[in-house]
Amino acid sequence: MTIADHIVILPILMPMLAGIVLTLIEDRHHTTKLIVSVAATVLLVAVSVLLLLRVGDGTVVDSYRLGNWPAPFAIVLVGDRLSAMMVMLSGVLALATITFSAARWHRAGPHFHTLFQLLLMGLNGAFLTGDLFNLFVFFEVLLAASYGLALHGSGSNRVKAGLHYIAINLAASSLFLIGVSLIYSVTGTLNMADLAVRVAQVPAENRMLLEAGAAVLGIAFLVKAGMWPLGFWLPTTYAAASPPVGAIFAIMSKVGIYAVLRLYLFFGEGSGSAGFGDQWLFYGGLATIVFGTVGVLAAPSLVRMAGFSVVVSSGTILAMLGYENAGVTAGALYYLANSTLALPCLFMLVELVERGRTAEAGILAVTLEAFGDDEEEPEHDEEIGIAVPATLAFLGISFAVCAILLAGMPPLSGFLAKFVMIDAMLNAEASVSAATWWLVALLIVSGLAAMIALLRNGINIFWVTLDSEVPRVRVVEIVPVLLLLGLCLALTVFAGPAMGFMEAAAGYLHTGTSYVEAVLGPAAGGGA
Amino acid sequence: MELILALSIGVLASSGVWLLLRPRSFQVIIGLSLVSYAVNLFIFAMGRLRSNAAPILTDGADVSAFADPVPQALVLTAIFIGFAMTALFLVVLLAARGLTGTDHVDGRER
Amino acid sequence: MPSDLLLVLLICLPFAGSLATGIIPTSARTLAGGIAGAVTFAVTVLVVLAYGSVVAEGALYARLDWLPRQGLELVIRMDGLAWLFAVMISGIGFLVVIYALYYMSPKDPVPRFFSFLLAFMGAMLGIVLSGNIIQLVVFWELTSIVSFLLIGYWHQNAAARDGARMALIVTGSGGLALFAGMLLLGHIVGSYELDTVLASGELVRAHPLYLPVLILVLIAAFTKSAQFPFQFWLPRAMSAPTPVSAYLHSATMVKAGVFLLVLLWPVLSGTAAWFWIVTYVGLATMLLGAYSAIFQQDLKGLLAYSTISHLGLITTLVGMNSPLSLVAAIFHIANHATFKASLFMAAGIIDHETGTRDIRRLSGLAKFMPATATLAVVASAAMAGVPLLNGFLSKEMFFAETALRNPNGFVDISLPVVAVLASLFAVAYSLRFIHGVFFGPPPSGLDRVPHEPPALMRRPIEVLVLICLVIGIIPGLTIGPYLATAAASVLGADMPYYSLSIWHGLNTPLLMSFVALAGGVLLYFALQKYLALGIEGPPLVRHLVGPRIFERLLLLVSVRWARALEKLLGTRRLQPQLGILVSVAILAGAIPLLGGLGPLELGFAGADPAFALVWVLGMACAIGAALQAKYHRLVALMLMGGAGLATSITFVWLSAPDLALTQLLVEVVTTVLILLGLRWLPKRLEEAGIDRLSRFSPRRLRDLALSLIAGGGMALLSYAVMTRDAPDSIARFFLEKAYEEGGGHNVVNVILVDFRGFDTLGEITVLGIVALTTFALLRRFRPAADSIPRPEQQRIQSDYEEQQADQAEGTILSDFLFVPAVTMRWLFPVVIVLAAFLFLRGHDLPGGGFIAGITLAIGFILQYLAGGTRWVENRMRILPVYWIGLGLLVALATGAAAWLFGAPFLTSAFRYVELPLVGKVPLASALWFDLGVFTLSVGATVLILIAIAHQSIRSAKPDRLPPPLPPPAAPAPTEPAGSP
Amino acid sequence: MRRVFAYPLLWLALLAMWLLLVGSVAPGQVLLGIAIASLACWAYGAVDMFRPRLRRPGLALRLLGRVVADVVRSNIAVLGLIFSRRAPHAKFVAIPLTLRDPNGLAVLAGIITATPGSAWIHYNSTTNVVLVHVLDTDDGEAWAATLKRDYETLLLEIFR
Amino acid sequence: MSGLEAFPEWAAILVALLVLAGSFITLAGTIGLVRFRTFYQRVHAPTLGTSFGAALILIGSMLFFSVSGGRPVLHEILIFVFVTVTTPVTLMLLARAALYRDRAEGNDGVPRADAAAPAREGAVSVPPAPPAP
Amino acid sequence: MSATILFWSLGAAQAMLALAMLLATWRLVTGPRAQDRVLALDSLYLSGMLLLVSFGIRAGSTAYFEAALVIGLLSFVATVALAKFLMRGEVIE
Ligand code: NA
Ligand code: NA
Repeated sequence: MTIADHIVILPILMPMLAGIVLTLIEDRHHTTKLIVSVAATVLLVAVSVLLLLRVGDGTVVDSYRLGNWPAPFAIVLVGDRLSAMMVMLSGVLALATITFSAARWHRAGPHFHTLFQLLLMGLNGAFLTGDLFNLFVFFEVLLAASYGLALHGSGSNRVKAGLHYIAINLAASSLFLIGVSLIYSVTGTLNMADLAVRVAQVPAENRMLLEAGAAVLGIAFLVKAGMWPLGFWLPTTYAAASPPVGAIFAIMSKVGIYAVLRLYLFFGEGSGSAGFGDQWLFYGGLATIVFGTVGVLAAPSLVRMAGFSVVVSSGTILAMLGYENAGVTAGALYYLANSTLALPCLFMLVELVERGRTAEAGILAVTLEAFGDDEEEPEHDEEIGIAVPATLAFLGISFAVCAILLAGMPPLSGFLAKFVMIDAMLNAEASVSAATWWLVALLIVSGLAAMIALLRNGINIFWVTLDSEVPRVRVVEIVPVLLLLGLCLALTVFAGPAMGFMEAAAGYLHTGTSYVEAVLGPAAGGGA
Repeated sequence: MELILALSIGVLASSGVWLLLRPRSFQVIIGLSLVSYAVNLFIFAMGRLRSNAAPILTDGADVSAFADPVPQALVLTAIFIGFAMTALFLVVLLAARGLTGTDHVDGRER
Repeated sequence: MPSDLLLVLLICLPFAGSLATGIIPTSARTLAGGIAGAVTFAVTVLVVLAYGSVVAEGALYARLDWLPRQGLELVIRMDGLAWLFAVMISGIGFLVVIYALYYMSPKDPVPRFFSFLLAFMGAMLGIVLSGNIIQLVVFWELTSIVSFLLIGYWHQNAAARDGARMALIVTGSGGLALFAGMLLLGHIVGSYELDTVLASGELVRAHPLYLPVLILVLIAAFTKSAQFPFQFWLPRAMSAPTPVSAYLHSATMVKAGVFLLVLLWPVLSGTAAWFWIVTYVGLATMLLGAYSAIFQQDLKGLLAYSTISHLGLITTLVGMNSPLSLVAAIFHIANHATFKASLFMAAGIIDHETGTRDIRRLSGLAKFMPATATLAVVASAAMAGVPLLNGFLSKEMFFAETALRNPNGFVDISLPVVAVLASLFAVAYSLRFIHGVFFGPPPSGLDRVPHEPPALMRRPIEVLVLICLVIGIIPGLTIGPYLATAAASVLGADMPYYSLSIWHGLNTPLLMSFVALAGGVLLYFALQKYLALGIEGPPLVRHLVGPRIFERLLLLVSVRWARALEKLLGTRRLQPQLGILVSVAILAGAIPLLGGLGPLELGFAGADPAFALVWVLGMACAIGAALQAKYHRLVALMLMGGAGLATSITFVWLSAPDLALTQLLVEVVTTVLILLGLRWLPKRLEEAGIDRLSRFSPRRLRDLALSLIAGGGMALLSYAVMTRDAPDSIARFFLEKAYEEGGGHNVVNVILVDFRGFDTLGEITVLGIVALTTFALLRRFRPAADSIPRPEQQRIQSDYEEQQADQAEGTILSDFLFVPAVTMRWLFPVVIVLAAFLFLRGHDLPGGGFIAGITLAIGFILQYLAGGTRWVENRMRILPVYWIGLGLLVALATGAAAWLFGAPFLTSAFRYVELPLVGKVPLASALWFDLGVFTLSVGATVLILIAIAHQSIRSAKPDRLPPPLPPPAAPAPTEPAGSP
Repeated sequence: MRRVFAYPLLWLALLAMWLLLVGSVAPGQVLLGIAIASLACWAYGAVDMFRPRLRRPGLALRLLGRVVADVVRSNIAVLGLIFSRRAPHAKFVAIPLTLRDPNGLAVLAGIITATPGSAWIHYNSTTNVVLVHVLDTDDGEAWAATLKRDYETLLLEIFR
Repeated sequence: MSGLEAFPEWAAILVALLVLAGSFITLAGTIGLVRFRTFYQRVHAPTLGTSFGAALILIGSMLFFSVSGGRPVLHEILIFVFVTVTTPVTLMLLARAALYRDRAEGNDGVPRADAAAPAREGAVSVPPAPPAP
Repeated sequence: MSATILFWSLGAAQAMLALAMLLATWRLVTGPRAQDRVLALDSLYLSGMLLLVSFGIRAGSTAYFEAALVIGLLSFVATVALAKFLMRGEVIE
C-alpha cells in the first residue's frame, strides 16, 4: 500500500491523535492547546482536500479494509465523493469554529479542544465508515463529544438543555442498536455493501423484520437530523450551547441526514424494498419545514432563531430525500453544503452582535458563572477589548450576507440551492404532484419567514442598538466568519462545477452497484 | 428458552420505557438502564440462542458448534457505551439538580 | 466595442462603482460623488452607444455559464424595451447623482449612499437586461434588498426603519412570488431562456398552470409597482432621502413591476383573466392614488400617491389587451419618469431650503425661489396632463383607449368614467402642489429664509423639465423612434399604427381631457375650505390605513400565530418528547409488520425451570424498580441490580461468558456510581394524598399503554427472530479465522481487538470522552442548597460524638470501618492479580482489556470506600486523565504500527516466541491494543467515580474553594506510587 | 523493592492465587506469577496501615481447624433452627477484647461473622469492646467466654 | 451432558450429592432470610450459603473437573476464599448501619448507644427482639 | 449412567438455587427496611454465583468460572457501598 492508500483513514486518526495529545497537555496551557488544535485541524482540512481531489473525479473510490481482513468481514472505510465532501465540510467548519473559540470560549471549561477533536473524529468516522455497527460506534463518539461540548461552559440553561439532549439521544441510540441488530439477524452482515447485496436476497417472510429494523434505525437517524416530531430538542440545545459549539453543531444535524442517504444503498432499485420510507421522509420533511418556519418566526431570541433555521434546513433536505431521485438529491446536497457553511456563521454572528447588545453584562454573567469555581481567574478580559476598525460594517455586511443565504434570497448560493432543488423536483415526476406543489410553496414561504424574522432582528440589532455601542470584536472572530461566507460566495460563483460534483455524488449514491463493487470487488456488484 | 427470554426483554423494556416517561430525572436514569438491559438482551437474541456453546474455540471442533460471536461482541460494546452514558447522564442530572434546585427533568416543578 | 463586452460592462460598472464607493472612507464625500457620477455617466453613454446595434440586430446578447445544466445561464439581453429602460435608469441615475451630491448633508456617510445607489442601478439594469427569467428574479430581489438599504439610509429614524422594512417585506414577498411564477413558467416552457419563454405564449396560455403563473407574476408586479392592494408601502418609503425617492420611486424601481407586465405581455396577455385583473387593479389603484394624493399634507406623500395613481394608469393600459394601449403604456412610463423625477427633486429642494415638506406650513415660495417654482410648475403641468407637455400626450392615448366602445356594458362605462375621474383628481393635486407651495402669502414660522439652491442642484431638474417640454411639443421627432423600437420589441409583428402628435382633432379623448382639466380646477377650489383645516389623510377612506393593517396582520401571523403554532406543534418538555420518540419508534417498527409477521410458533421447547425462575425474579426486579424509582431510589437501585444479575446469568446460560463478566462488573460500578450520585439527591418524600389521586391519570395510563406496547413489540420481534433460522452470516468467517489468523481462542475477544478492533477504538474513545466530560462538568458542580449540608446520618453521628466526652470527632466512622477496612485493603493486591489474570488470558478465554480494566478500577474504588478520598490520595496518586490519554495512545499506536509493514491500520501480527525457561509464548500485537483498552478503562472508570466522590470534599469546605488535594488530573507519575 | 518483600505471606498467597487461576505450574507461569505477585505486593504497600507482624504463623493451622469444626457445628444448628418452629433466642452480646492488632481483629471478625449464628455488629476502638449478635443462645456470657478462649487467645499468639 | 460416558459413576454420585446438599443448604439460608423476624436474625441466614453451601458445591465442582479432566482442578478454592473473606465485610457494615438506623429512630430491641461503654465491664444480654414493624 | 445422574441432580440443584434466588428476591422486594434489602441483594448474588458454578458443572466447561469468581470477589463492593450509604449517607467521604 502506498501512503495515498491510507489517506481515507487519516481524517479519523488525526483528530484522535490530536485529542490524545490535548488530553495530556495540562489545562492551564491554553495557548499550547489552541496551537495544537488549530494545527491539527489545518492538517485535517489539507488531508480532506487531498481526499476530495483523489475521489473527486470518480475514478477512485477508496475502500480501506481495517486490519487487512477481507471485505464483508472487516470494517471498511469508504471514501467516495459524498463522504469526502462531508469530511471536508466538517474540517472547514471545525477550523472556523476553533479559530472563533480562540477569542474566549475555549477557556470556558476544561478539555474543550480535546472534545472538539474527538467530535471531529466521530464525525469523520461516521462519514467514512462502510459498516453499520461501526457507524453506531462513531455516532456514539460524536454524540459523547457533543454532550461534552453542549455542556461546555456549564450554567443552568446549558445543563437543562443538555439533560434533554442526552436523554433523547440515549433513547435514540437504543433504537439504533435495535435497528442494527434486527438487520443483522435477517441478513447476517454489518457491512453496508454486503448488506446492499443481501437485502435483495432476504426471504419474503423475513422482509418485514428487515424493514422494521431499517425503520427503527431510520428513526435513530432522524432524531439526529431533527425531523418533526423528533427534533424539539434541537433548537433548545443549539441555542443553549456556547456559540462555537452551536456553530459546529450545524454539521451534527447533517450526520443524521447523511446516514439516511446511505440507506439508499440498501433500499434502491431491485432491493425488494425500493421506495421504502420515501413517503415518510417526504412528509416528515414537510412537517419539519413547517415547524422550523414557525419556530423561526416565533423565536424570542436570535440564537433560538438560528436553532430553528437548522431545523428548517434539515426538513428541507429530508423532504428532498423523499424523492429518491438523483437530480433532487444533487440539489439537496448543494443545499446541504450551503446551509452547513452558512448556519454556523449565524451562530457566531449572533454572539458577536449580542455581545454589543447586552453591553458585556450578559457575557460577564456567563464568564463569572463559568469561572466561578475554577482556580483560574477570568484574566482574559483585556483581550476582548481590542476592537477592530470597521467592526460594525463587517458585522452588518456579514449578517446581511448570512441572512440572504439563509432566507434563500438572490443572488447567493442559498437562492441557487432552492432553485436547483425546485427545478429538480419539478422534473422528478412525470406529472408534478400536488405534494410537490405544496413543498415548493413551503420552501418559498419558509424563505419569506426567514427573511421577515432576520429582518426584524437585523433592524433591531444594527439600526437600533448597535449604533450607539459598537461591540468589541477580535480578529480571530472575524476571520472564521469571512472564511465561511467566502466559501458560500465561492459556491455561488462556481455553482456550475459545484453542482456537477453534487450530481456525480448523487448519481453514485443512487446506483449502488459501483459502491458495492468498490467494497466487495467487481464480482459482487452484479448482485445488487 | 426463546419465549422466556422474549418475555423478559418485553418486561425489561416496558419497565424501562415507563420510567423513561416519568418526570423525575432519577426515574429516567433507572429507565435508561433498564432499557439498555432490554436492548442488550435483544441484540444478543438476534444471534439466536445456544446453550453451552460459548464461542471459545476448542481444538478440532466444528464452527457450527459455537454460538454466533458477532452479537456478543456488539453487546459488549453496547454495555460499555451504556455504562459511560449512564455515568454521564448521572452527572448531568446532578448538575441540573444543583443548578435548578429540582430533580424534575424540565428543571422546574411541573 | 463588441456588444457583449458592452453589455457586461453595463452590468458590472455600477457594481464595481458600488464596491469602490463602499470601501472608501466615510468622509470622502467628493470622491464618492465623483466615482458615482463617472460611473453613471459612463453607463449612460454606453447605453446610448448601443442603440444602433439594438436597432440593427433586434437584440444584443452576452452569455455566461452559471448553472448550465439547470438552465440558469447569465444572459444579458438588450432589446428595444430594455434599451429604453436602460436609458431611463442610467440617465436619470446620472442626474440623481448630481442632485444628491448637493442634497446630502456632510454629516451623513455619503460614500455609503452612493455605494447603495450604484448597486441599485446595477440591479435595476440587471432586471431590464435579463435574458433568463431566473436571472431576472435574482436582480428583481436584489433591487428589493438594495432599496431596503436606501430607504433605511437614515435608520436613526424609526419611520425610515419601518418604511424600509415594509418595503422589503412587500416587494421581497413579491419577488418570491415571481420566483415561483418563473419556475412554473420555466417548467411549462421547458426553458428559463427569456426568448424561448416569449415565443411560447400560446403554450403558456393554454396550459392548466396558466392561472397560477399569471397570479404569481401579477403579485410580483403589483407589489413592486405599488398597485392596489399593495400600494401602502410606497408612501411609507418616502422617509428615504429625496434623491432615492426621485430615483427609485419615480423612474426606476416602481417601474420594474410594469416593466415585467410589458415584458411578459406576449406570453401572459390576451386572456380574460389578464384583462379583468390587470385592468381593474390598475383602475382602482389609479383612482385611489389620485384621490388620496389630493389630501396629503406632505409634499413627498402627495407625489407618492400621485406615483401610485400613474402606475395604476400604466397598469390599466397594459391590462387592456390591445397593442395600442401597450404602446401608450410604454410611452407613459417614460413620461412619468421624467416629470415625476423632477418633481421629487423639486420637493427635495424645498425641503432642503425650508426645512419642511409640510404643505400646511409652506406658502408663497415663488418669490424666494422663482426658478425652482417655474420648473415645478411646468413639471406639475405635465403631471396634470396639460397640453404641450409630455404627460398630455400619453394621457390622450390613454383616454383614447378607454373611450373605445366595449360590448360589455360595465367595461364600456367604468373605464372612461374612472379614467376621467382619476385625471380630474390628478389635476386637483397638481394644482395643490403648485398653489399650496409657491403661491399665496409668504411662509411663516420657517427655521430659515428660503432661497434658491445651488445652480448645479437645479440643473438635473432643468434637464428633465426640458425633456418634458420637448417631447410634449415635438414627440415624433424626439421620442418617436425610440418608442417604436421599444414597442416593436414587445409586439413584434403586431405593431399597431399610432401617431404621436399634439392635435388629433376634436374627439372624445380631447373632450375627456378638457373635462378632467376643468373639473380638476373646480374641485381644487371647491376643496379649499376643507384643505385649510389641515386634516391628515383623505376623507372617507381615512381609516383604511394600509400600513397599519399590514403591520397588524404581520404581527398577528408572524408573531402571534407563529408562537401559538410553535406551542401547538412542538414542546420544550422532555416527557412528551420521549413519549413521541417512543410512539414514533413503535410506529416505525409496527408498520412494516402490518403485512404480517410470518410464521410464529409458541413453544417451550428446551425451557429450563431454573432459567425460568431466574427470569421470574428478573422481571419482578424490573417491575419493582419501575414502581419504586420515584420515592425509594435506593430500593430501585438494588432492584435494578437484581435485574442485572438475571441478565448476567442469562448470558452465562446462553453461551456468552464474556458478556456475563462484563455485565457483572459494570453492574457493580454502576451501583457505586449511582450511590455516589444519590448523595446529591435528597430524599423525596411521598406526597401520599396527591399521588393517589393522580395514580390513574390519563397521562399515566397513556404512558403505561405506550410502555406496554413498546415492550410487547420488542418481545414479539425478538421472539420472531429467535424462532427463525439464522442466515448465513459473517460469524462463520470469524469462527474459522479467529485462531488461525487472529491467534486467539476466545472469538469474541478476537473480534473486539482484531476483526472489529476499530469499533473498540471508537468505544474506548467514547469512554474517555465521557470521563473527561463528567470531570469537566463536575469542576463547575454546584450542589443545590438542600444538599450542601452533610447527610443527616453524619450530622446525627457528629452530634453524638460531641456529646460523648470520650468520643473524638470521627470516631464513629473510624470504628465503623476499622475492621472491614483491613479486609478491604487485603483485597487490593488480590484484585490486582485478578485483573492481571483477566487481562492476560482474554485472548483465549473470557476476559480482556475492558474486563480487567474495570476490575482494577473496582480495586481502586474499594480503597476509596475503605479509607476515604483524602486517605487514598495521600497514599497514592492515581492520575486517571493520564491513564486515559495513555490508553488511547497505546491503542492508536498499535493500530498505526501496521503502517510500518505497509499494511492497513490495525492489521495484527501474531506469532509464537520461544523464550528461555518459559517456553513457547504467544505474542499477538492485539495484546498491545488490549493493553490500551485496559489502561483507558481503568482511567475512565476511576475518573468518573472519583470525580463525583471529590464533590463531597469540595462541598465540605465552607467557602467552596477548590479542594486542597489535587483533583484527579494533577500532574505527576502515573503508577500508583507514593509513601507507605 | 523493600515494599515488595515486606509481606512474604501475602506474596506467597498471591503467587498461589495466580497459579490456581492459571491452573498450571509451568515455569513461565511461575515467573509471570512472581512478577505479578510482586507488583501486587508493592501496590499493597501503598494502602497498608498496619503492617501485619506475625509471631507464630504456624498456629494459624490450629485456628483453621477450630473454625472448620465450629462452622460445621453451627451450620447444622442454624439449619435446624430454620426448619424448626421454635423462635430463636437471639441476643446482643458485648465482649471486651484483649486483642488489639487490627489484622487479628479482622480475622476474628471474619470468623465470627462467617460462622452461621453469630455476627460482628459493632466494634468500639476506644473501649476495645465488640458487640456481637448471637442468633440462638441462652447464655450470652458463656458464649462470649467460649469465644475468647477458643479464638482470641489463639489470635493473640499469632499476631504480636 | 454428552461426553460423560467415561465419567465414573462413584464420582458422579459424589458430585451429585455434594451439589444437591450445597444447594439445599443455600436454599435453607434464603428460607431463613424470609422466615426470621428481625433484621439481626436474618443477618445470619446468608452465611449458611457462604459457608457450607458454597463449600459443598465448590468441592463438587472441583471433584467433577478433576475427575473429568484427569488432573487436579483447584481454582474453586479461590471462590470459596473470596466469599469467606468478603461476606463478613458486607455483613458487619450492614449490621452496624442497621444498628445506627434503629438507634436513630429509637427502635426497641437494640442495645443503647452506650451499651459497649467502658463503665459496663462484662457481657450485657439483651432480651430477644420483638418483631420488627 | 453418570450423565443421567449428573443431569438430574444438577437440574434439581439448579432449581433449588434458583428458588433460593427467588426467596432472596422476595426479601429484596418486600424489605421492609433498606438493610433487609441489601442483605437480600448480597444473598441473591451469592445464590446466583452458586447457580453459575452448578451450570459450569452441568456444561462441563470451565468457561463460566470467571463469572462466579468475579461475583465471589467483587459483588461485595456494591453491597459494601450500599451499607456505607445507609450508615453515612455518603459512599466515599
Ligand atoms: Na455469621
Ligand atoms: Na460476597
